[in-house]
Amino acid sequence: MSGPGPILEARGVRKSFGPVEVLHGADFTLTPGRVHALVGENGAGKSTLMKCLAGYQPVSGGEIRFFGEPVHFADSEAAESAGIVLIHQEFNLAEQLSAEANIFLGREMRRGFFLDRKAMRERARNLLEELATPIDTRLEVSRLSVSQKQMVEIAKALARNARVLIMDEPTAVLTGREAEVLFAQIERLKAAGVAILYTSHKLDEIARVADEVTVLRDGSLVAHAGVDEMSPDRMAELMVGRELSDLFPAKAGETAADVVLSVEDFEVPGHVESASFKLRRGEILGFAGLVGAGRTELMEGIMGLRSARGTIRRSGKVVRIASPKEAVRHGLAYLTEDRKGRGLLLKYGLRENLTLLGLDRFSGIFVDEKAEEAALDAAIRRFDIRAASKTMPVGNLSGGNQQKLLLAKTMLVEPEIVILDEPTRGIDIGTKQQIYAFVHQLAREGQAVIVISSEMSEVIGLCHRVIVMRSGRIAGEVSGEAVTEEAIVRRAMGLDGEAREAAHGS
Amino acid sequence: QEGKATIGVSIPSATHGWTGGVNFHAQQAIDELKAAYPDLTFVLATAGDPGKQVSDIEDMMATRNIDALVVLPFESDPLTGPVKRVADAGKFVTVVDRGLSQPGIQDLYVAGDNTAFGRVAGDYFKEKMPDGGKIVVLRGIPTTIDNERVEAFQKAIEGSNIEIEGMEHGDWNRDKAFEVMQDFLSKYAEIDAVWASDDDMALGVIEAIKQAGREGDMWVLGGAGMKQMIEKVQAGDKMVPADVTYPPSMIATAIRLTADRFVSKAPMAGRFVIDSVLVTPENAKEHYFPDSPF
Amino acid sequence: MAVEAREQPARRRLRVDFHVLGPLVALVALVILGMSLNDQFLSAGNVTNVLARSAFIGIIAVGATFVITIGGLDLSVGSMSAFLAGVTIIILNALIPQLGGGWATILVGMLACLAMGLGAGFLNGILITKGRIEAFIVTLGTLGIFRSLVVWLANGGTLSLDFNLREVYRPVYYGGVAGIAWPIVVFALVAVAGEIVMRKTAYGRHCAAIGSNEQVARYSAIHVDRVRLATYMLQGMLVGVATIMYVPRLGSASSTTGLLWELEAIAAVIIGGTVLKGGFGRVWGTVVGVVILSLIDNILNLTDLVSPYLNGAIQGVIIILAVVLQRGRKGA
Amino acid sequence: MAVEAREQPARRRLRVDFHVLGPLVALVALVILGMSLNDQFLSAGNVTNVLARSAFIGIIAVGATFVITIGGLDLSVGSMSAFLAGVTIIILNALIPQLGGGWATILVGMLACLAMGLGAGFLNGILITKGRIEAFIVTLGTLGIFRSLVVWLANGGTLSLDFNLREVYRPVYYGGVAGIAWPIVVFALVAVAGEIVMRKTAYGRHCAAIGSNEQVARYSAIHVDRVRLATYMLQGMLVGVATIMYVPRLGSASSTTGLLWELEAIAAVIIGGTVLKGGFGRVWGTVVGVVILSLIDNILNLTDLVSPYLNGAIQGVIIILAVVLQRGRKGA
Ligand SMILES: Nc1ncnc2c1ncn2[C@@H]1O[C@H](COP(=O)(O)OP(=O)(O)OP(=O)(O)O)[C@@H](O)[C@H]1O
Ligand SMILES: Nc1ncnc2c1ncn2[C@@H]1O[C@H](COP(=O)(O)OP(=O)(O)OP(=O)(O)O)[C@@H](O)[C@H]1O
Ligand SMILES: [Mg+2]
Ligand SMILES: [Mg+2]
Repeated sequence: MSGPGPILEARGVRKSFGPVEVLHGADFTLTPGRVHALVGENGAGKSTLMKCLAGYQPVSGGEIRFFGEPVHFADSEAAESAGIVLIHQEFNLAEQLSAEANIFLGREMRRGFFLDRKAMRERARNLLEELATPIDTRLEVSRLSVSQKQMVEIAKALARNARVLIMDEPTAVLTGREAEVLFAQIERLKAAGVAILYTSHKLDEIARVADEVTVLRDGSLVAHAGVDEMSPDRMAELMVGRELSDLFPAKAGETAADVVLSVEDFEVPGHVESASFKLRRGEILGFAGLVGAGRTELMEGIMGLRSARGTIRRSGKVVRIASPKEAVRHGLAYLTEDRKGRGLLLKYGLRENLTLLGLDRFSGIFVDEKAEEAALDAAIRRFDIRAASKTMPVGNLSGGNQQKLLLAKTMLVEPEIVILDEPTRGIDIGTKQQIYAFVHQLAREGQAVIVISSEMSEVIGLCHRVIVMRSGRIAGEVSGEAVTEEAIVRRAMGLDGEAREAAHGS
Repeated sequence: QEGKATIGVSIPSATHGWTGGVNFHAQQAIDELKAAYPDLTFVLATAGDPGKQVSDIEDMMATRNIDALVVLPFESDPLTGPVKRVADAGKFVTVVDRGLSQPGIQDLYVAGDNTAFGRVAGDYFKEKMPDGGKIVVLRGIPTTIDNERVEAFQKAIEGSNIEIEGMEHGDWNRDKAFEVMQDFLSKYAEIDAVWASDDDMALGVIEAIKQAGREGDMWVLGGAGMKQMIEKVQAGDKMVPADVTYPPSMIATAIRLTADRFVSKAPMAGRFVIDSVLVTPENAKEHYFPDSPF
Repeated sequence: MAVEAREQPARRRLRVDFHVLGPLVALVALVILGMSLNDQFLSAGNVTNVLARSAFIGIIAVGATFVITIGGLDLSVGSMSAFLAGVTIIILNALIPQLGGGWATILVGMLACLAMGLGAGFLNGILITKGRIEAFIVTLGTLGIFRSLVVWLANGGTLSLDFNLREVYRPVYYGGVAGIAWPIVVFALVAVAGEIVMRKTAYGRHCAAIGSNEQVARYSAIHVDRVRLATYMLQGMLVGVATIMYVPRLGSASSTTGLLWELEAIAAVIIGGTVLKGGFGRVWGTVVGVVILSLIDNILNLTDLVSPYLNGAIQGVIIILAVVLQRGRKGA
Repeated sequence: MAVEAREQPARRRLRVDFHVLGPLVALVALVILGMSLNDQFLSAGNVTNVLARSAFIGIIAVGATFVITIGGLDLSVGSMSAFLAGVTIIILNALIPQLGGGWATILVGMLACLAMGLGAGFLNGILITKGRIEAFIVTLGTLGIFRSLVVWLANGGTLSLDFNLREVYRPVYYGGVAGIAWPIVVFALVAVAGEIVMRKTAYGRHCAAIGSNEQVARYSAIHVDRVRLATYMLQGMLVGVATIMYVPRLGSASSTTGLLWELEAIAAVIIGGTVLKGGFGRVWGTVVGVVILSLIDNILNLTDLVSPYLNGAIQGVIIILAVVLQRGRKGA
């Protein structure tokens, strides 16, 4: 089965949305037992190419070949019955259904007329255990965390016994640790002769899992090589079209400025217990921890998005924040980690989304649409948002551009304290650099920034000080030179000796 | 033009048995008159609520150029103003069944008598139960008509030993009446008679009594003169010893009288009261119309 | 439509339990209320009445649970039932000369009723799926159409089943097996089957998936339109079943038959805990909802607490309270 | 509820245009039909009649557009209107001894009507937001409550406005300014204001955001509950405005006042292109929808083409067709 012949190919594939062409004749080959990585900037057309290959979108030109024969998949179902499975960049789960139901959706196991629920539950549990995600398979998906959802998504794909597995940024919402679990699965599938298409903006991952790499820029192929022949730096250069300097700007020294936010004995029932920390002017404070450590919940509690108890001082004065509106009034802004579910109105255009949080800045009696347009233009420039049109539904933006828009939306209220939860999720390396520079600039200008990130390198490279959370409690704090991966992981795990072993990722 | 005329007919739509009968008789009368007098044009509109009925009348005035209006008001009060405007515009107005709230608007009034309907029923109860007894009452849709009937009934049985145990709205609806009667039967161990106040409801009530196996215990008085009920009276059904008429055919009478005004030039005006009479096995034949759907 | 949102997991556990128990708690509360108001309330006769009456709405509401779960709505069920009853009566009367006034005729009539129900559901479904028209509009339209047709067929009056045939047919409503009335038996069967289909079959799961996220369902190789069409047909068929039980009760059909059943059915479904926007359905909840609604009427008739004019208000209050019980005490 | 989803961008362009023009196309088709049936159709008198009587539902439907846009539903508007009309009439009659039978009384009555409308909307809104009960259930409950209360107040009969006062009040419905009847003027003002609020204000934007994705709205610092409450109050107030115009038309209130207005209002909103599941609302579309519904009735009165028994069927067919026109030809 692991013969060398290609199984699925794109030949001169073009794809247009209305008048805009986003793929200009892409060639791409998938071979059984090999992992072919596709990299490119946000909006380069990676997801689009994948959707064309997996039958989700018809091509506008060129052809798809399956075992050398031109094929025309009527829809994703046809592709899937040929063994081609796509894991979407955005979640593709029915939120009200259980994890198990989602995993087998449309491919239920049956015993006669009835569902074989026992077998499915068994299989689902096995799949998720293999993915190191031992959740109750009967839980509604809406109650899972983003990374758990992603694992369910992966389990769903695995359950379909694919011959071709296409993965669109599967690790964007996973920590290094969880990504490792996925990589092990990829190895297993490779050995079983599955052809794999893999994308990620974490280029070191590419080097780790891929056999060959194709670089896409603005809808055109710019390079194809074996993974040994292309270093992550070279990939980045080819993607962005210029040489990249250091990813992280030089850190300024620790500040001793006044405390702008102090949180004492904060409790978010069920998630966070007695958390206390201080944030200074001009500081970038990192929050690290394993998934489920409660970082998101802590911040949401502070923002008035969850019921919580505890004292919050803003520049010394005790404030009560009962709603996000009040938080904004006190100069806080929060960038959610769940851009699709909590961040953006996917059916609305860029303008409406950009100004939704800060709408009162644009409205007296009426909303000043001209001012909104101007703000949008400014945001597009400042955050390098690439959209075919400003009126397109943001659901049609590429994932990274959605993230940039969300960042722009958060910054529009000019907060003095910015809480960024997984700010670079799905962002390409060039833009990441811009965002890091941007965060630094904010700090230099005297704002205070909290960064929650599951990317260890990001926390280490960006932050002056890092607070580590573990099971809803603050497990420790490191600052300055002491901010190292080992130090963080050790605290996150609540272990000492095994810390080194547990350190992966980055 | 001599003899040429357009007559508008506005009636409630067929939402229960009696109005169904009104619809049927109105259409019959119109068909007959159209055949007999080709110069007459009729505009028939049915309305589900007073607002719609006012709209219908407005439309007839604005677009159909009617010379006369025959109206069976859904309710008296809301129709008074609009019908007055028709009369003020010099049209011939016939009001059927329910009087308007202001006197003297209509040229012709073919009146049903809701008070008599209740009174005749009450008198019958008194006559049939000289020693008194326990009865339950099913009312119609809460409206002025229903109020008039029930008040007259209560007044008629005043002073007798007849005791109204329970009274609920059956909305002139067979299904609803069936359910209400089921519950009455659960609630009261002793019921001697039922005033169902409407034949549709009476049919539901009878079914419920049969189901409970208490056919021998009580009798039922309906009202309106529905074919099936008259048949039962005629057949001497023990449960249905009588009925009280409230003939939906009064609409046909009104339409014919109005048409006469145009074809025969007879000075047609005044008040025709369609009496509510008691139907007993003796006179049942006179009130039996086999072709009516009602 | 309002609820959910704010995540408060500590409390959530509790609320979920309430969500499960809620309709039952409301039901028990009503039963206790009924008992305390009238000692006949729990008599076999009354219990049979209440359950048998709720069978029509109940059978229809089981279908409505599926329709609502897929994110649809069917406003036409009441009129559809009236229409089916009307045509079935016409067919039955017409068949007597050929097939005689016995069970043969009735069986053919029943089959015809089911077939027409399926057909009516197919009409709704095809307009919604192929015509791509909102379910609300389609079924509002067919509501008017079916209702009008029955009035027209009855010439404004009532369609009545042949008297002798009715006597044969009567036991289908009034008779029973092992002391349980047929409508109750059929309702129970339909409910159990519905619950099993909803929970144990791929079809049930697909319904929830479509209601939850149509795109996801489509991407998961579910034939969305086919499932949707099947669901409206199922609803139509169940309306047919309900009508088969309804016809022998009074042996007639008129413009008032099935009036506002759609609202009652939807209310029962929502009281039972199914989500109006789709994605989650619970057949047993619907059954409880139907019985709750039926009990409210019954209790109001069994007591003279309030002016009958206010019956509607009491109903309204109890419906709201029944759902409040589901939500659990807010403070808790 | 069915539509959308499936991505076929090439076709979508066209469909979007149809979606915008759709209601207008249906309207024009109806006008042409009307003209061909009766030459009085476009007479000033008839046009005024049609528009003036659509004003009640129209004003209410503007409110319903907002309610549906935030993802809610208000089934109580018809009964609420009956209730408001009833209480307003009682108040007006009661005020005559003090304030006399002139405009002073009427103005106080009008204000009372508005205030009560706000109050009724507040009741719905607070039960939905604070009580966390589905809008469907809450407003189904208050539907029963309001309807019952008016029956009770009227003692089962009709509440009538004092005859002399009615004469003073009459011009509010039958009079006009610059040849345009007051109801039309008020309807136009409400519609224009509604369209502006929906499209140009932060509140309108917030409504759409909440209906589109409540979580996103919450994370965007929108006071979801407050906006929702405000929307139900807006709906209540607009029911008050409609009632103010309605009372002088019929001068009475009874159990049949405003019957099924809720269904008509929702239908108008959906025909106008607002999405039943929320997230997108179009006030001008609603206005077109209301006029379409009003025209259907009018056209049925223009001719004697069909048996009046079938009016409902024709209405149903036209409603479906009007929406089909919106979708555009499927094949195109
Ligand atoms: N349905 C659509 N309609 C219109 N434009 C679209 C649609 N889907 C994608 N696009 C556009 O196509 C371009 C390529 O998008 P795509 O999602 O393929 O990018 P990507 O390479 O996956 O980016 P990212 O790394 O951010 O995920 C973008 O400009 C996007 O806006
Ligand atoms: N076993 C579980 N059952 C139900 N919900 C869970 C479970 N585990 C985690 N969750 C949910 O996951 C969320 C916590 O995970 P989340 O990943 O958001 O935390 P975090 O500390 O912010 O981590 P990160 O930001 O790295 O994802 C909570 O909302 C919690 O309800
Ligand atoms: Mg992408
Ligand atoms: Mg998190």
